[in-house]
Amino acid sequence: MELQELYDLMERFSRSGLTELEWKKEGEEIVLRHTPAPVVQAAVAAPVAAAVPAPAVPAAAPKAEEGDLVKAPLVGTFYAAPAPGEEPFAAPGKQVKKGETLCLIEAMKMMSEVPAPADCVVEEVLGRDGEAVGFGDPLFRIRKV
Amino acid sequence: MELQELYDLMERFSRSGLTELEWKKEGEEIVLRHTPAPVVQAAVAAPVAAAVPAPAVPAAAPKAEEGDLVKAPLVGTFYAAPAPGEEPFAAPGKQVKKGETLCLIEAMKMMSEVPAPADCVVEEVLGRDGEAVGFGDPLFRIRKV
Amino acid sequence: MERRSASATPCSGFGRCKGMLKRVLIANRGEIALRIIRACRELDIETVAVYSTADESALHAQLATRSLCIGPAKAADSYLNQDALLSAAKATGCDALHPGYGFLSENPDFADRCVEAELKYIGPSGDVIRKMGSKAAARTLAQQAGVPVVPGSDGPLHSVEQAKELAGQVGYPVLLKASAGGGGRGMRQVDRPEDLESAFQAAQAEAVACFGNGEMYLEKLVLNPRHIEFQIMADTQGHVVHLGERDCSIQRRRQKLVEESPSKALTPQLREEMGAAAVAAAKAAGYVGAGTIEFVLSPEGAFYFIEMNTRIQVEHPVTELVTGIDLVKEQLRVAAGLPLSFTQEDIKVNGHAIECRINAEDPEQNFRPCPGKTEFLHLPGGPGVRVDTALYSGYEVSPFYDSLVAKVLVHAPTRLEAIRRMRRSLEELVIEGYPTNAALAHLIMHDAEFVRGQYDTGFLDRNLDKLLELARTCDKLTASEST
Amino acid sequence: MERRSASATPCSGFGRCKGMLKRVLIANRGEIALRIIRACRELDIETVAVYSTADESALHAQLATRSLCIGPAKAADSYLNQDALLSAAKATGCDALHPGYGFLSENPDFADRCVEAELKYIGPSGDVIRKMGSKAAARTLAQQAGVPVVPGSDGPLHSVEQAKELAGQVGYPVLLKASAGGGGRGMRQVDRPEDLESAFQAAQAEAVACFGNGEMYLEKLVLNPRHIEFQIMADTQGHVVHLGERDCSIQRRRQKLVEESPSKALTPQLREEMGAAAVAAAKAAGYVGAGTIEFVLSPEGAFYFIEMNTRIQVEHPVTELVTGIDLVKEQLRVAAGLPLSFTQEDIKVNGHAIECRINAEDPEQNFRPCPGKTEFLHLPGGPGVRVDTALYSGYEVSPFYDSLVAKVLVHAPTRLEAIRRMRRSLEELVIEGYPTNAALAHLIMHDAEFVRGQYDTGFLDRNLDKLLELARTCDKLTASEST
Repeated sequence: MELQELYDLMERFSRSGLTELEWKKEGEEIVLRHTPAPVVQAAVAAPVAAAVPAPAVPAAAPKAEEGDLVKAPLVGTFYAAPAPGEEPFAAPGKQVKKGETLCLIEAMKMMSEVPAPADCVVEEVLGRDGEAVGFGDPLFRIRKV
Repeated sequence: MELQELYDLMERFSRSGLTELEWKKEGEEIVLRHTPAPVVQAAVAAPVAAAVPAPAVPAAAPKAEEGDLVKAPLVGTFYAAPAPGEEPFAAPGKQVKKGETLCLIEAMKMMSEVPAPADCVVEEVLGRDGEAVGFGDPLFRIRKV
Repeated sequence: MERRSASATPCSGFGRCKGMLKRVLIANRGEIALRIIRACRELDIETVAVYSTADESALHAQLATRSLCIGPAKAADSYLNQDALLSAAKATGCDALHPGYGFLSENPDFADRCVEAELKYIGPSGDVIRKMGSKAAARTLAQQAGVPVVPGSDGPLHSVEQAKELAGQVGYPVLLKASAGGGGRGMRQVDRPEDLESAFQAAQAEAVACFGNGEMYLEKLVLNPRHIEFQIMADTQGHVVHLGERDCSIQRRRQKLVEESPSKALTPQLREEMGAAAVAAAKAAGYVGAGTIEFVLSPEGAFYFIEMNTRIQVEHPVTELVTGIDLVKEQLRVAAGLPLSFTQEDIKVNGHAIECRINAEDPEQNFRPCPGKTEFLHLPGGPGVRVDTALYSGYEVSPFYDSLVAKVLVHAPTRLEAIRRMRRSLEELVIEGYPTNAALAHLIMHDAEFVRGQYDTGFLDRNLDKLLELARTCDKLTASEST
Repeated sequence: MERRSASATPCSGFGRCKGMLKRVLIANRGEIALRIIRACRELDIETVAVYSTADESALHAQLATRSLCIGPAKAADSYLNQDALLSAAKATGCDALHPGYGFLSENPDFADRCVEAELKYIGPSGDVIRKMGSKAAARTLAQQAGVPVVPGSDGPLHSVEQAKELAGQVGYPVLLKASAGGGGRGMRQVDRPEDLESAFQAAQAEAVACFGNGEMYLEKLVLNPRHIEFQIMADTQGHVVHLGERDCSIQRRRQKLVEESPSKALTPQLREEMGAAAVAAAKAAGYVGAGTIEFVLSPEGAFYFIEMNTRIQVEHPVTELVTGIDLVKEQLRVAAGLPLSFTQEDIKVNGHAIECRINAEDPEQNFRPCPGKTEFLHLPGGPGVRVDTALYSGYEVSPFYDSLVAKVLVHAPTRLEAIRRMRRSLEELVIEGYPTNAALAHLIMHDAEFVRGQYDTGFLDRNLDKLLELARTCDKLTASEST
């Protein structure tokens, strides 16, 4: 969940007249409470993380606001251009239309096109040409227009 | 989450009328509370602490308020009476004067007298006759008079 | 000193051995992924770990040379996603793939696809996996190699009538088994002729539902048997060596809980016979890599081939402790085309080893899996103790995968010393945050039958209620002591 | 199978062996207290742990059958307080006392007092400790037993003049040593005759200040020596057995950092000679229990007796790993009057073992001890790894005692495999909350001299700056990678 979504949720929650809301999804956890009443801190499962052993942490690629990132829909090799030596599909600054190809991901000798999710300007290319990307790795930072 | 984002969240939280908010995501953790404790407990890395392995915890004898306890000045064997079969020095309810003997502790075949630290009434005998006491173990609960 | 140095890997202190693999994709998670990473590191082989979105903070993803997310939490979308695994291996330039156990480790098509993708598959060929994966085919193969099999159908059953006739010949009780079955599914015990038909139909329906294959066969049920398995290692040069047995008779609903080696039930002569049979079966299959030949052993000392597991087993460290052989390193050597670093004569069983599997499950609630956050972790240490686990303080045990969280192993000169060492190891073990079966394992280590070594596969079913009652009593005593 | 079972303890699975100790007071703390508790538990001997007020939450106090506070944090008032220890032992009904290492473990008067208090002292008699505690007396005893000693004074020096004359005879450089010295205190190297007088006076003054004893002696300094020690076990029946050597040459200011067995410097013949010499010295001393004979070994292969340590050593697990013998269990057996469970012929050295001592200290600040809270702990595991530690996640390392926090040990078939295993173990080790020397140990495992096994006691002094510089470079690389 992104901050903007959280703000919306808070607002709706305030208006709803509910006194408590807990939401857990894929490692994320949100608890909202209204009255000071029963301070049930049960939900707190978790100071995860922090204390995770150090060696070779899976290179957490730069994380930014969700809405602005295009992420890899599958694991494979990232290609910025249609063929070696050609122009990249989407250099920084380029304006692209929704559905236009941003890059290719090769998996099982098949090329998958990754389309722009909306009309947008490419702000940053995060994938590295010819290198492996994991499922969900950020590939581009974009700004919707 | 960046500080600026946290500030925004705090502001919205204040305005929202909510009394509690918990948000966990990818190792980050935020707790906001309104009335009882207006503490921003951001990014708690919470060292595990407390959770000490369980087996055979050193029988922590009942701990009470420090001023009311007479503790063992040395390690040894606790004797409540001057000799087997005799009356104990200090049974519950007994009033004793400062310096009067409360019990004996045998160490290195020597008997050490443990004196009352003040004029007091013996409320509870915590040492067990003929058994080992450790340094600092509580022997008596007393009430000063 | 420095035993086996002559025949072992010709390595300098720096860099990889000549001819060794360069980069291995580990198509698994949890403690076995860690186990493989450890072997690779010690051979200077690079590792690529894969993880699902639920395993982002898992230890295997952190200890590998490199790690890559391959999909969402559901195993079908990640650890069972063949395309994702192969793409990840190719994109990162791996030259080999280790399947671990479970997941795709006994999937012959996946093994074939690895080879097609020019990845060395660390295990036998798809053909061998396929052959041994069919219980009927494996049985035939064993028979042809002169290895005794349980009296029963020599191929798939054509009809219930055939089953009835055969059952009459071998004598009741009999066992109906699905050819593709496993973990007790598609299997029924039949004690009387009049129960056979309904049992057949139920088992077959289950097999179709679970495995999409209703092929059934029948065998005589060996009463009060031991589950004895032999560890096999085979190389591409045709050498096949067995590394002694493991007694895996302490099971709950066919899930192993305690394994040990050597078995109290085997005489030296029986060990030699069974070992030779295991080697013969593996040779007949054209086996390559680490594998396990499973036998049932009757109280009278008759043994019968049951099946072959064509992968590394959960309990492989039991064998590593008594033989001093690193089985995963050998797997890597064999996959690289190198010969085994030992011969049958080099294998000496030293002392005694026991493994207890620690699962995040609640014995009081019918062993319901209990995922949760590891609030506190303290592992046993000191002499003769080995722990294989992917846990760490703060680690969240995921509800998506297996409930095995740690393997506690001990090694000592004698069986009794090993039992005592296991007791104290389990007493040192602290896992807070969810229930485990550790207390049950601890009580088994105190059970008179177990201590005498006189148990069979029915041990746990017979004694479970008694043991759980004991556990409750211990809990109460501890609780009252600490107040 | 079940090696040594015939000669080993005649135990059933339940209860204590016949004739074994019943309840042992452990007059120590930290990992060695835990080590002793583990051995006792496995022999069904009850344990009484003692702890200072600073150690209330220490692991040894929690894992013992019973534990008792014996005094305030300062060691002099608790772990060195003989009255408190003996009172605790008597009050809890112990029949024996284990001194561990350090603290009172080599105090002959304390050993005598234990016996007077009718406690079996787990170690040699006060007389033997006294004899071996005087370096001059030990030297004389070794000479009489035909064990070579470093050329030098055959008794305490009477004067500086005598020292000068002797130094001229054996040749410079020479070493001046306090008879009661230890840990490098009361010791001076003298390279030239003109430095002798001032060095003598300084060393003597130091010895008087530290040990209350100014008795001095002199010996030839062996250049570039190895520090080789032999493990001895002796019982009350007169059996004396050696369990091979440990090479402890990786030292910083005479503090051992890495130990291994077997030593690369010993040929089988030299090993036999030195082992026989060690046994002869122990026999001459009338030794009982676990002890260590220390030698220096010159690059030419000449060895000289240096001293005997009359207690269990920090690095004893190195020997346990290669011999499979549990030394602490043997100590308990011997103290109970039982014979050793093995003979010299039973001792086989299998493979190779290495220990790295992990200290809470900052190598960048001249190895200043750094107590603190263990914010996060992750210990290495898997095959061939043993960790002896009293740490747990959340444990506060006390400033009052030793900075040793963990001993990481590995065992593998060959030395190179052991080195690689140690590397990966140190890579898995995570201790957060204070600096440690783990990175330094890791770099030593990559050093070419160390990997070749060509090092002497000067290794670390010569290479420390280079290694620390490497550590800083590694840190920088890691930091830049993670951004």
